[in-house]
Amino acid sequence: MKRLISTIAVSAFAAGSLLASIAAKAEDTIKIGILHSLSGTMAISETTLKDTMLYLIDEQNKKGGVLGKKLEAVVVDPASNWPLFAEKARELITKDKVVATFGCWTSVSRKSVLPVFEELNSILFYPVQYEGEESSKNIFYTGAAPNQQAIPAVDYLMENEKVQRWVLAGTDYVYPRTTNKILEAYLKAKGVKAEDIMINYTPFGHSDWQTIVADIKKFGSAGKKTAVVSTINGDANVPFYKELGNQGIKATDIPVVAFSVGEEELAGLDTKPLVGHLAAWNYFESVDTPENKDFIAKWQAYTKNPKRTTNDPMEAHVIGFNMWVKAVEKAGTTDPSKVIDAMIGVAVPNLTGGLSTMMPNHHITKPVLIGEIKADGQFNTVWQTPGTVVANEWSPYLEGSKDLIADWRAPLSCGNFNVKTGKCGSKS
Amino acid sequence: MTTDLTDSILYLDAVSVSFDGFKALNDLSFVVGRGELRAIIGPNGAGKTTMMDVVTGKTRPDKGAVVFDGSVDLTTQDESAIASLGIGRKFQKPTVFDYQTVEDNLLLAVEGPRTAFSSLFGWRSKVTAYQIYEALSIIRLGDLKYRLAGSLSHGQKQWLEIGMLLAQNPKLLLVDEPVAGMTDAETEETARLLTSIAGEHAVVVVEHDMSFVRALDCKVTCLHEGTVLAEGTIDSVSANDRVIDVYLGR
Amino acid sequence: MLRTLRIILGLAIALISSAVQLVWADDASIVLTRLATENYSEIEAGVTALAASAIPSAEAVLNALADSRLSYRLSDKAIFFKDTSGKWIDAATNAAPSEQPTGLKPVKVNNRVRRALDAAIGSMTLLSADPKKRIAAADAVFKSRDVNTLSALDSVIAKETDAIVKQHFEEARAAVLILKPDAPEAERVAAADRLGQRGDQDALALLSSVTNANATANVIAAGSLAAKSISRRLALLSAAQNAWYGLSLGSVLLLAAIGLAITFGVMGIINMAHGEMVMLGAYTTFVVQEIIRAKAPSLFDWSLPIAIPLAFFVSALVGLVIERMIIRYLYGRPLETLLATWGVSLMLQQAVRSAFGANNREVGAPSYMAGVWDLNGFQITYGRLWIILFSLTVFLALLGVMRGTSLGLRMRAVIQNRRMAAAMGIRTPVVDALTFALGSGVAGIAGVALSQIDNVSPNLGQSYIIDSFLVVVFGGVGNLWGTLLGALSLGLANKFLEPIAGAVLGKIILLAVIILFIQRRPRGLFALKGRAVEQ
Amino acid sequence: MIKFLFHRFDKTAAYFIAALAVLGVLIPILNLALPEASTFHIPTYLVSLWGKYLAYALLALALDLVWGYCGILSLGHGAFFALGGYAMGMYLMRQIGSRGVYADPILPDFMVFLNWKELPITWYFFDHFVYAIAMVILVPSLLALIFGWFAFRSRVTGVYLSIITQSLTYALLLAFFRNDMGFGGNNGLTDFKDILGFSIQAPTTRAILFSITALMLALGFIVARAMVASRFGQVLASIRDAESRTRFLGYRVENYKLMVFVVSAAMAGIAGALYVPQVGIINPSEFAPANSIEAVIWVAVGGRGTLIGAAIGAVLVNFAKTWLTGTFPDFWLYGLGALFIGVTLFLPKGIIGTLTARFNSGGKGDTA
Repeated sequence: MKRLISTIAVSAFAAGSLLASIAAKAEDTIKIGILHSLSGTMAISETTLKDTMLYLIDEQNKKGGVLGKKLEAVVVDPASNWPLFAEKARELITKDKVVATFGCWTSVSRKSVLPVFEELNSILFYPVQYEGEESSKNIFYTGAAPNQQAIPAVDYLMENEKVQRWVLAGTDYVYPRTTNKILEAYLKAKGVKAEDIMINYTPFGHSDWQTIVADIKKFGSAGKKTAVVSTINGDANVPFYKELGNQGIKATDIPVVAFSVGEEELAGLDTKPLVGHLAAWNYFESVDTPENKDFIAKWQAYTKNPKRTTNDPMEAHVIGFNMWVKAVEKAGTTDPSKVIDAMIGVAVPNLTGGLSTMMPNHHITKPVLIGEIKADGQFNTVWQTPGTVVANEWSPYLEGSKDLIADWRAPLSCGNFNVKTGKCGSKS
Repeated sequence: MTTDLTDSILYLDAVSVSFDGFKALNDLSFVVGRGELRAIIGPNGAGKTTMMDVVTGKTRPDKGAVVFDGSVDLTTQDESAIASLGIGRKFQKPTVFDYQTVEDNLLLAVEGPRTAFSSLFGWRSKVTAYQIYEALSIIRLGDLKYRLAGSLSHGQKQWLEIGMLLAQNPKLLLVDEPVAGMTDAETEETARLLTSIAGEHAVVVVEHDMSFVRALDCKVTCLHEGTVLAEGTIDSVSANDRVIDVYLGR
Repeated sequence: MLRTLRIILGLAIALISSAVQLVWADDASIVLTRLATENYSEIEAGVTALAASAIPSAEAVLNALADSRLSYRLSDKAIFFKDTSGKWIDAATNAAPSEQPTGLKPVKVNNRVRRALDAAIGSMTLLSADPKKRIAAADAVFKSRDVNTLSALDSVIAKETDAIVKQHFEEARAAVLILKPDAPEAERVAAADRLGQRGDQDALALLSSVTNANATANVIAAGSLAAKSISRRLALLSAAQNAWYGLSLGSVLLLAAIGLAITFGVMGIINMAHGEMVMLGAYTTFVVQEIIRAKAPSLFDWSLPIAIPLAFFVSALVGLVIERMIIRYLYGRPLETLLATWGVSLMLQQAVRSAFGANNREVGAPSYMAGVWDLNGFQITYGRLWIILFSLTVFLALLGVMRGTSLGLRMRAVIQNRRMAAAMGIRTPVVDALTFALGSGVAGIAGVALSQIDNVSPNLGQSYIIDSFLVVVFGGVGNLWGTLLGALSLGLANKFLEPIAGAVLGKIILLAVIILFIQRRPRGLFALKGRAVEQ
Repeated sequence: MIKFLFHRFDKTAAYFIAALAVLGVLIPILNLALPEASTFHIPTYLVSLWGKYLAYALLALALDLVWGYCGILSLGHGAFFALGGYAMGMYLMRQIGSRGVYADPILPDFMVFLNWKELPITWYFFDHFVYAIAMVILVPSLLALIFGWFAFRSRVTGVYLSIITQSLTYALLLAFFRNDMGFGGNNGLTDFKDILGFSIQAPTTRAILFSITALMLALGFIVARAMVASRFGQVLASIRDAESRTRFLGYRVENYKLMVFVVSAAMAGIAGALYVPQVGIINPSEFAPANSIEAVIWVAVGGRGTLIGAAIGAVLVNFAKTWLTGTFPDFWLYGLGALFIGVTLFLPKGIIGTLTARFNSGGKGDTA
């Protein structure tokens, strides 16, 4: 039996090394990694993105693939477990030899994989709006930076709803914290008094909103027009909006503008009580452009579900993927180090009828749309930036980052160049 | 109380215990002298086991005092403290450590340091080895010493537990129905054993088996509804009418 | 700025309309065409104008616009709207058009237009026959504080017989006056008192915006006086309100935990799949609603009553299967039930994910659960009220089953002394299975209620499992009353900590307290005593 | 002392240590010495992966010590693991120094963009490796000591204990999520650069970290083994099987429990400290009760009360997880769930436990 035990130990180890040797055999397809949680808490949001990628790759292959080779998707499940993200990223790059990876939703998952992508010099496309304050050589941020979402939304409320009093409500993690810091600074710069700003943080998946909604109501009835800027994270939104509905807060009294509530989230809600509440995104399913109509039609055909919704992060993946294809064709190779250089300046049409360009800071230009929730769970675009907006990856409203810029073109090629000291922050 | 406290090993004074409403002990008072052998009889629910629970610290009395060795108040101590004061107990249902060998069971019981640290490093000494050998020979389980206690017969478990009691070498032994499930021969053997160890140890035996109690030939206390009904020699007690009514039957 | 513009326009239109009554049709088309645009501020102005005009179709048009039944023809900007029966009406003639209109584009609204609409409809329905409508109208005016309605208000107040309606009218009037600089001082002071009597947040809001910029000393004095009394009242209210929140949170905890009080508390199974039973209940509700939406929308308000028995049945059935297949082999090994049921919960979650997809599902609220019941200031949201009542009902029902029925009797028998019960001819395996099924079923019922306040997603169960265990342990295992008390006291404690410490810290403190409490009373609030409980 | 460590050190244990030694030496060699092309070459990611497995194995070992031998089912051991991890993470964070994106010599990045001005006291001295290591051991032990002292003295046992250990880790989870706590909130600590001056990404560093993990696992095993083989272990078993009886023999049960609980917590802390540099991130989700429950399951799968089983169970389950999440991303949860159910139903003694039982009939019985 003692032998048995040691055999178990050894065989397990042997199997492990087997895992490695699989990677050895050569491939004549181009492999794309898909790193989205299919289980655990984040599956709610990320599963759709996996399907989107499969759809895009399928489409591309119909067009004959890239550089005459077919694309092959490698799907893994990091299971909403942040260390697992890093582990899986490493596995994708070293074992499966993927040339680019599309994935992550939460900031923490991105932070977790970032060192891996930098170490192994591969490419990650990150499709979700986030807090900024980052620019990595190996990551392309196709989601919105705060100034591509939050600040225009606030401007809209100030001008059109004459809002003077602000509630900044968010889930207690880095995206809301940073966004709210930026907004606070911005509002104060606009002459809003401190007592007219209420900041509130709640834990993930917070489900009992009675007290907070009541507080908001109270705060809102001080004789000044009040609005809520919500950076509440996915899961907690449903109970939040349900409580708003329950306590009869109508959009005409206290509008709520959200940055992480899209069609997907609304699909889980009875939206009738929410009509008129707002969301700021760079894309709405309801956008009335031929590109979008075409995309939705194909997407629903692909998923064989005529009711399947689309949302902003999906568009981000569409843009990111098309950019990657273009860059690869431009570079004539899928070798990440070449593609990374080729990416900058690549411009592809987005689904809202404009062009999105990959800027030297590895963020893309986007239009900003403000939409009001309609009874059917869609958004009614009530305002839109005339052109596209360039991302401020380093916010000018934050102490630490106001002097930083990112530019990955030679000769600078630095993600956090300090214009004051004239040094590239991390290699000082 | 007529008996002088200093020469009593155990002294219960007006002890009462009630479990939600039901009075298990009701102003129970009695004294056990040093080295005395005492049998306790009484019908079910008379409070025999509860009395033992109180003495060993398993149950806290609602009122009353329990004095050990003439000075120590047991009601303020917990089980392990009381045990290390020198009170050993054998349970009604034999409880030994089923997943350990007979020898190890005894080893656990042998008197000596009980602290976690000492147990980490100290192992068995010549002395303990001898004590174990002694105990094994008394309870006649020498040739089974490597068997798992769980695999012993009911009677053997009784013996083993008695052995553990001896190994503890306490000043006072509380023995709850020792001969249940023993053959007549074993029963006599047990009676002999208990009488022999009485003297250097005080022994309190709870038993239903009257012939066994008779064999012990010692002072008998009959409990009923949590108080002492009668006390004296076996003959006087079993002659007592009330005892006959509530317990022995006519 | 906009407001004044609106006033001017309104007056202008009013003049025209009153002057030229005969040719209102052409004039109507002028006003109406203003709605035929994409520009919201245009539409907004149009709405006000329409309200001020005497066009017969005006009210109908505005209502149509409010619930987006209004469209315009791109060719000639003619306005059409669907009436409630769904057929097209030409707004200009207020009659069905000769031929079906084509090339229509819906008129969109945004919040500003909605506000204008509320105000307009409000000012138009002040004379409505239905007192409810009149009250609604009054409240609309209270919000909009549209000065133009003042004369209308005066006349209706004079006419109004219904005391409550009258009160609303007067409050509306007060709201208009209090901020009307050119109103006579006496009236404004009176208005301040009126609002003081109304005494709610909105009134306070109005009063607090009375400043020397727009009022005389006396008015300000009256205003601040009224404001003070209101805020005193509100302070009291908030405490009561808090208690209410605590109660409703407690009822949610009770619902989540009550099934566990059976499977864990009574049977001693560490049932990690309990949360998933709740989830199944929620999904059953979803399915029921889907079917109703598709087949019989009229029955929607019945969806929950229909869902409750079904949810019970589904979860109970799943519970039964689990018990028969797994748990029955694990009795007397509680810690191993933990592992097995954990595995079960993983599989159930994944199963639901595969079946319904990973993202949240919509479960709508029936009409009777929406809205607030305002006991002058003390607000009771119907949804929560129902949940509290529901949880108590479930609790009592369960208690009844345990105490009253023969099943309950046998359950208790088996739990207290399995061997004895078996000896007395009780088929213990059957009883075990039924007990577990009962616990699971109750969890399913809880899911129906929770679907009303939380995500219906595969993770629903996970978010309640820990709290549920805490409630049961805190209350005292094996004691239903303990669970009730535990749930309610935790709910209240949580809600009274939240304002002080904040949501997160409050919860942490509570957990610490519970840990310490269990040190003090290792067997929870209601502990069984005596020789019966050993090990 | 040595004598104490190797008392009753039987063949099985020897084999296990040997296997560990082989792993600890072989894997780094296959990784470093052999060229990429070679079929026997082990890529660096597998080295870290196996490093993670062994760290988990140490956690499982710690858990088995309290559960398998003393019947304390802790559903909060993840907390000790995570605390150890955080202590190490804080050291690694301080090592980044001015190489953070904001190039702040003292403050970690997350403090800079939350506009913190100076370092919280909790972070003092963490730039010293020795201090950090001390904390790795002290913090979990201290928590265990305080918690255990309360719990065991007031005789909280069985399920009740499990539940409150669970709430303990849950409370810590919530606490560490709060950004105000100053431990990086939900993002936790990441983007580590180097440890004791060696780049944390370098294959050699990873290989060495792996070997150290193997070594620590071996040491942990020897210590645990010695404890359970001593008279102390015998008393533990007695407590597990008949707690009150043990009391009546005069043993201070609470002290025994406390001692083993603290030792176990320290081991878990060390495991966490080894885990963090190899996975490159520590964040509050390590406190999630689910993680602790999973650890319990590793032990159950391997066989509780066998030490070796716990370690092997941890490796097997995690290996299966890695493999399944990669191969069947949509169905792996079924597999995992089925595994847990299957083990409890058909291998109540776990894999190793069953094997042992097969060989010397009637070995350790269930202790649940």
